[in-house]
Amino acid sequence: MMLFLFYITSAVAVFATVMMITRLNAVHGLLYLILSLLAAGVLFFLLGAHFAAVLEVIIYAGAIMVLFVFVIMMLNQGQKTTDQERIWLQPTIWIGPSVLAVILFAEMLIVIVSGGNAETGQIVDSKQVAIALYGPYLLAVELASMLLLAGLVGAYHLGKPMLKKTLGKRA
Amino acid sequence: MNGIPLELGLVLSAVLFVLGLIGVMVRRNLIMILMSLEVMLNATGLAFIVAGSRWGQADGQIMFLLILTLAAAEVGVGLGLALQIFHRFQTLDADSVNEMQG
Amino acid sequence: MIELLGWVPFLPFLGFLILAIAGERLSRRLIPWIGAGSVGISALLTALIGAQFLKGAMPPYRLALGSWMAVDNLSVPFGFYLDPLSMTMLFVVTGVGFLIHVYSAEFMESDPGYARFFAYMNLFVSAMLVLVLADNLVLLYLGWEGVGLGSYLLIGFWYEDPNNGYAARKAFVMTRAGDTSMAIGLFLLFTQLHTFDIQSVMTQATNLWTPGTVLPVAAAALLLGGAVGKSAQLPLQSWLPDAMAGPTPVSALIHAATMVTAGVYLIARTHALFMLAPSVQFAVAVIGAVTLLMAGCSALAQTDIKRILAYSTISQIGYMFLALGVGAWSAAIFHLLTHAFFKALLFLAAGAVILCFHHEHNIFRMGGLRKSMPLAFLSFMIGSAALSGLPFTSGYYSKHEILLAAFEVSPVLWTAGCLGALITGIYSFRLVFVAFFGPQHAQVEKSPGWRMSAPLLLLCILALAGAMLEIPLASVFSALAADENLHELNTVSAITVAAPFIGVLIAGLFYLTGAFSTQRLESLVWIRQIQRFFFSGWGMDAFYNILLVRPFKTIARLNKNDAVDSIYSATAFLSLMFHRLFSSLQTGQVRWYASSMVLGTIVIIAIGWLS
Amino acid sequence: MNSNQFIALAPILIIAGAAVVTMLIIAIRRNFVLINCVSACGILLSLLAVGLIWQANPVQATSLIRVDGYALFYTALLLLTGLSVIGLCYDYFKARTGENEELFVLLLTALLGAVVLVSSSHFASFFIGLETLSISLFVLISYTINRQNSLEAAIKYLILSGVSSAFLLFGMALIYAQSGVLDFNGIGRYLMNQKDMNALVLSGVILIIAGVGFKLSLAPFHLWTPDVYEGAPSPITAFIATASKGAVFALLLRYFISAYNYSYLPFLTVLSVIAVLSILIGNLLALLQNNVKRLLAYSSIGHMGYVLVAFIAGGRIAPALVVESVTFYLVTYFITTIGAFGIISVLSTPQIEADDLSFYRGLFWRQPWLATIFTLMLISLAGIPLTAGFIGKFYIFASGADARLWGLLLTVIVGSGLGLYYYLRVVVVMSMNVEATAIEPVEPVQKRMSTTILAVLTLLLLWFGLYPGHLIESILLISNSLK
Amino acid sequence: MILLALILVLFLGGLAAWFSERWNPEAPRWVAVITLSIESLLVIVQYSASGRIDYLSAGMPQAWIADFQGAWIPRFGIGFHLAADGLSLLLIALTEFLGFMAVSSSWTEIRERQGFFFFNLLSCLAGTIGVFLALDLFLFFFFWELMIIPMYFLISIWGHENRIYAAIKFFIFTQVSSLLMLVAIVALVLKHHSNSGVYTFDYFDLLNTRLEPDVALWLMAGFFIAFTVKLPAVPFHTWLPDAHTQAPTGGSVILAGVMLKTGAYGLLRFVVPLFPEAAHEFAPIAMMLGTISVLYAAVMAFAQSDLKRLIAYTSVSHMGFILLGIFSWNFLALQGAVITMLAHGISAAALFMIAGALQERLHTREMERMGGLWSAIPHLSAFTLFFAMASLGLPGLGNFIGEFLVLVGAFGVNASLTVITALGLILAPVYALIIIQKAFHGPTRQYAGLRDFSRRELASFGLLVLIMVWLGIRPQAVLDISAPAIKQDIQNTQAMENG
Repeated sequence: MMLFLFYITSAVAVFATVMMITRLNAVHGLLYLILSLLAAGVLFFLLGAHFAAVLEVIIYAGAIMVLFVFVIMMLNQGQKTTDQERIWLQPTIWIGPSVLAVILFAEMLIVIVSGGNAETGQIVDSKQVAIALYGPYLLAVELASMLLLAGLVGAYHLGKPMLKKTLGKRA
Repeated sequence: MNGIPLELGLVLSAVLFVLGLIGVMVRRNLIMILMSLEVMLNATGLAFIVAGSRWGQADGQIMFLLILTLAAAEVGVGLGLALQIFHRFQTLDADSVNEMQG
Repeated sequence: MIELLGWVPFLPFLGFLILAIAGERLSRRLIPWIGAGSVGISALLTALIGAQFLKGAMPPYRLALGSWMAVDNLSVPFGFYLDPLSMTMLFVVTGVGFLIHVYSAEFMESDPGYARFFAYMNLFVSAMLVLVLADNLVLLYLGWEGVGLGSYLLIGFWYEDPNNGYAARKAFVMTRAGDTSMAIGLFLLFTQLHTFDIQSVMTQATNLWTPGTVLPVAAAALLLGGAVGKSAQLPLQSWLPDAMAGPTPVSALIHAATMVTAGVYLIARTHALFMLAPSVQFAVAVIGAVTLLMAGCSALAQTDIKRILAYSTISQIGYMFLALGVGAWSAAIFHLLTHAFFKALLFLAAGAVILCFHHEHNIFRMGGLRKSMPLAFLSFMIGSAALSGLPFTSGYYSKHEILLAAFEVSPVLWTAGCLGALITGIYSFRLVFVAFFGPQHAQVEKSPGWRMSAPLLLLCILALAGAMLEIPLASVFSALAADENLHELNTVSAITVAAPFIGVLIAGLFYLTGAFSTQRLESLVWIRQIQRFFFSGWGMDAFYNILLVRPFKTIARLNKNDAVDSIYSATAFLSLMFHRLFSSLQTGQVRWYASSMVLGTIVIIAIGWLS
Repeated sequence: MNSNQFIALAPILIIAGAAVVTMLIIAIRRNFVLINCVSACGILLSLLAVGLIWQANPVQATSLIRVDGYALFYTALLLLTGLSVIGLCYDYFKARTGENEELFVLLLTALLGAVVLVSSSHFASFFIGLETLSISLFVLISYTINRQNSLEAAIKYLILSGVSSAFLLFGMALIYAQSGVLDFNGIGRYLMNQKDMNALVLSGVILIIAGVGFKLSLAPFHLWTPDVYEGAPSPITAFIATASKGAVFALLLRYFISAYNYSYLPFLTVLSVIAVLSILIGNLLALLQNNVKRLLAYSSIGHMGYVLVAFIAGGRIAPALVVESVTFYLVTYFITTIGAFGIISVLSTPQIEADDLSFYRGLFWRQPWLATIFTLMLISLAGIPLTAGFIGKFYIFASGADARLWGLLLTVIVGSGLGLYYYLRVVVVMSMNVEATAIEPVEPVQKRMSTTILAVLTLLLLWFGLYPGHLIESILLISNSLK
Repeated sequence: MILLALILVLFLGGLAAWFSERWNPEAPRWVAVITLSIESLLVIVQYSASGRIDYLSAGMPQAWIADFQGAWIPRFGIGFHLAADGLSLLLIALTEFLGFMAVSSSWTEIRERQGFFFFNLLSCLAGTIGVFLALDLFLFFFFWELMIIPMYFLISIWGHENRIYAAIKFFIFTQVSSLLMLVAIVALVLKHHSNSGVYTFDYFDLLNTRLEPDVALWLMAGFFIAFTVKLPAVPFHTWLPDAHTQAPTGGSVILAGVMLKTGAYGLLRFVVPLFPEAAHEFAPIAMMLGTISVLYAAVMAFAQSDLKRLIAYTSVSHMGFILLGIFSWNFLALQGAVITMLAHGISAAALFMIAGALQERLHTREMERMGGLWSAIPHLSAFTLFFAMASLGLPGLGNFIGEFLVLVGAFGVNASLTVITALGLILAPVYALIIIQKAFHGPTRQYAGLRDFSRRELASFGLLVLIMVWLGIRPQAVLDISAPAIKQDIQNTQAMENG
């Protein structure tokens, strides 16, 4: 049963991701990305990582994607960008990267398959995670906060002069 | 034990990872590139979750958490940069942001 | 007196130093006094030493002047060795040298490089004396190279004409080729015998080596190489005719009387070695015989007065080699002595003619000088007679001795010698008849002064009576004195005496009386070709040009920019190519950068797997 | 968490605190000089803490952080680097418009990331430290947002860094999936008990190498380097070239030694290939480069290749010599790189970045001291005696020869030969004659801070070059602290 | 202490010269002269004190005259060990003397940035003297590298039209080759370490390192390449014509006169003593390289039209003799090599000074554009003739002694190669006389503002001539100084090969 669910969800995730990277319209892509992330959330749940599944949905699919939405909206140029994307995404342009990616994937596949058999699915509940988080990983949490601080300050700095300078003028 | 083999989970994350990679390599729109990056990071998160699930340890989830943090910060900064670039270069085309070369 | 031997070479050197440093700033009156004076005092000293030396029992005298270098078992002193052989040479060098210096004092008077000339001459004399006196082979080599330098400097004395410089270089390089062979011989001797002292080398070689084995043959052959180079014998003879580019006194001193005989001296000096290598000694004889014929023929075809004399010099040294080759050591030295007198005389007389006759070298533009230049005529008559070996001249005695000795060894050699004598007669009197008889083409500008005349006269006397000078060389070549007891063979002797007369007769018939016409002869194609062949010195120059000079120059020119460097240039070029290649990968496009990372990852995973 | 651990963590905590405090002060009062002082004081305090616990025993603060001599030495090195960069930033940014105070917060967070990196003994701290550093760097690179190059550099760095992080993480995940542990010692134990080579771990480590290779700008992951170096403000370039790379390298070494990775020969093969490529490509790319910053970027690729040679030697020789060699080389590399970019930063004005080679024409005769310092730095990079760079190169040769890596050493020699060419090109340009009128120097801005730092760096350079005994002794103290 | 002073005085003098420029633009050259005078005083003191044993620390072998030991980098057993024996003393004296010549020839030639010029000149000399004195391999390498930096500046700043190419080429050649040597040094030390457990770079300790034959061969190759590049021998010589041609006269003098000798010195001091068996095995190849150098460079010299280039190739040719001599490794040949070093130092320096003087006067080095100079500048011409003769190995002058001894010595070892090398004696006049022919002979031409030697130049050249003649007539004085050192070297290697 679980395995069946896993296959279905995986298929959704892969499909959504493929769609996402091929969309001409950024918003469409974003929606597929959210779908992919949600599928990932389900997978997490299936794998017994309930806490992570929740975070995936709330933070990843929720908060972070909203940022994208904002930016896409701010820069929205409508049909123009879609046309542009159509030109950019000539079929031939896919060949090289895909070949590379397929080779890399093949390598990973060999590695993973040769790794031997093991089962997953032990449930690690939020409590366990919390204990680890505030026990051995305390410093990591603190550091993560510093990471976010850096990101915050950075985003602030990058965001602010935009308002001051006149738009549309190349320096 | 719910019967999902480790390999399958890892292969799935590898697939997602590679798809994200294709996105980074193919897309010219900076926003799309950033989104593809997210896919890659998410794929690695999945890998950690799968591994953690195998060992029944919280470490996998914690690594996922940290990745999440990174993703958030990176998106924040990345989008900020994308905005700046759009205003300087009047485009989000990654290929035309290539004044420096050689 | 004999203790002062060291001063003999040193005085000319002192003269050289003074003249070289003070140069043309000296008053022109003083210059010849220093130049000729130093040699004069040397000559005087030599005479005194000679008197003392010849009076006694003539034990070899050694003078040690200190050490030159001493490394390990190699020790080379500055040491002089005086025995009858070197004594003879001393007489020639200082005596004839002095006369020529005096002659030059007038001959070169109007030249701007007056002091330079005397400096070079003094340097040469000094080096020649060192060569002659050296008691070891390295010091001999010093003198040997020193005379080469002197010769180079003097041939190129009139440096404004590039041809002179070319001739000078040719002389230096060709003799250097011989010198190198000699140097290798020195190395061989030292490596085998551990000494450079000439006398020790000879005794040791005699004691240690079996005659005819490889070592003595190699050593003798290598030394012969040196001798051949310096003495302008086959195959290194072609520099000498060109060396006539120098002022005439130089030709007289260096390229007739002294330096070119150094090879003869060397072989005589190391005769013990050659006796250990009979094959080489025979080669000496053959070289001498061939050279004397060849040079004689060449002389027949020349028109330049000095070149005729140059070829005759080569030919006469051929006689000396012939003598050495047949073991007639004393005869060789005797001929060296007489040759020095009459050849110097001829050259100086030629110089007088040239100087007084519009600097003209071509004998066919002269003619009838008999009357206008009686002294020169006299000199030429005596000189040519001696050169041809007409009886009662000095040349007669020496040449006669050689030819008889040659007959002892091989009649073929003797035949060659006689033929040579005949040719000598022809070309020397051809010169005399053409230049001094017949109609006079132009007026003589001036007549030589006393400084030129006196040496000429003195040399006339010596050329006639030089044979009277008794050289007691027996003690030097004691080991073989027995061989020189020549039997008088009447027929042979007669032919030997007759040969030059026939030559003179032929010359007279062609050039004096006109009984035979040269024009008729020349109308024959093959004669003309032969004449051209002879004129070019048997094509040796062309031969060397094609075989050595031109390939060398071509290689040098082609490789001017150093082929080896192209290895490095190629490396640099390759680096730059790679630079361009990699630079072109730096496109500035982020997607390509990402792809390259993926590519790199793929590759390193593969490498990790494969290894 | 006991007090012992707290004390051991003091340097890290102080830096983190300093970042927060600086940010708070900015919120209260924007004053460039003040912020400068505060951040510098923070670093100094942290240094002081390092000095106090220098002699203490190694402390394992949770499984994430291990504070030992090795960590402390590199912490001190990074802090000093940070201090110099702050000094350079002071002069570089004081004349520029815009709010420049956040720069120091970001510098401190970057420094924090780097310091965590060098003391981390766990993938989590490895990753988080690396990302703290990277996130800060994205912004630092783009800090001069009115320069297009800055933005371009930052976005390139961000995207590629993201990709590399993904590789890194995927590698970690593979290792974790196989071994079930995330701390280095645990992995080491796991590997020691494994009989055969493990494909998953092998690939995982290689992916980590790929990820780290990007940060170290090793070929073939080097393509970003010149663009980022060129685009970033010079003092920040100095920081990227030194602190970021040095910290990552220190971490990699710690990882390889602690996690018993040297026993996997394929890694050494992979690393050897990378080293050869880095040395050759880096040096070849620099040959005709006319932009000094790009030139130094390419040269840094080569230099990382050189250190990698000493690193690889660890497969054959005792780790102590490897640590010693790598550390010495990195110290000299830090000094020279900061010095070189310091020169560029001193010469730069708000209007123009002094990175074109033509800018250096005749510098010898215009500003002899700066030119001399630059020459010394370049000579040191080229590894010529009199300077510390030579001793560093000597160390590479020593460890390489000890491990009998003749092929790699030959590559080092070839690389040095190529390197000489472009270093000398710069020197040549500086010693060229120029017409006095050709370049009318802009009114020179007083840059006392930077010049002082440059002078100190030069003295250090000569000191370590002529009398390296002291430095070697202090490195010897730490060379055995890795287990 | 004097040994240390020998290096320091020059370096400090260089600094003083640099700074004195601010005070007076003419001052540096006087400072240089004063420095060199002090230096020569030191050399004389050292030489006259060489009989006294108390300059020597305990344990030094006999042939050594003085030494100085200090700690440096104890971690690897690197010490600051300077020591002098007859050989180094001779070369130092040569360096010192040519220093004067270099200053003299730069007197009017260098007009710009004199301070920095003389700083570089003097520090280059300091480095060279360091090379001749250092007996710690690390220290040796240190100085070895150090001396090329100032030389690089001398060429690249004050050189002629193509100076940058030449300077960089010079630097890269020497640097790359010396890195090979560094690898060899390090490997040797490590080998010694693994044998004995002690890190040491000291020459005397390393002398007795036991090595497997193939290892020894490789290590020797590292040293050998570094030294033959510097020497230089074919095929590593191509940097030299460029460097010499482009260098200012003073630089050429130092380069040709002294720096090339460091290569020879290294071969003599390090390669053979450290790896006697390997060197013995390798000798035929090395000697062959020497032979090829002699002949090839002679042909190359003949082909040149640029006077300095020609002289540069003659240097390569002469250095071939040294290579031949050193690898013959017998007393005669080694002594010959030593004399050749000194004599070539003098003759090449003099020829370069002449080329420099001509360039200063005519602004060209092309011999095609000269000709007939003899009448215009007889003194200069006569000196050229003299040194051309010295260069072609005229007996009575120094070069002859050297070449002669080398060939005599080599003949016993390898007769056939020696005979081939001797052909160089034929080629020598070919190239040496071409100078005279092209530049000085020929019809007199008018040259504007051409002046003959000044008094300063006359004095310099007079001195050079005197020394050349002295070397040629009384080489014994020099031979005696170097003899103990060489004898000891030979004994050592023989002892090692036997034991």
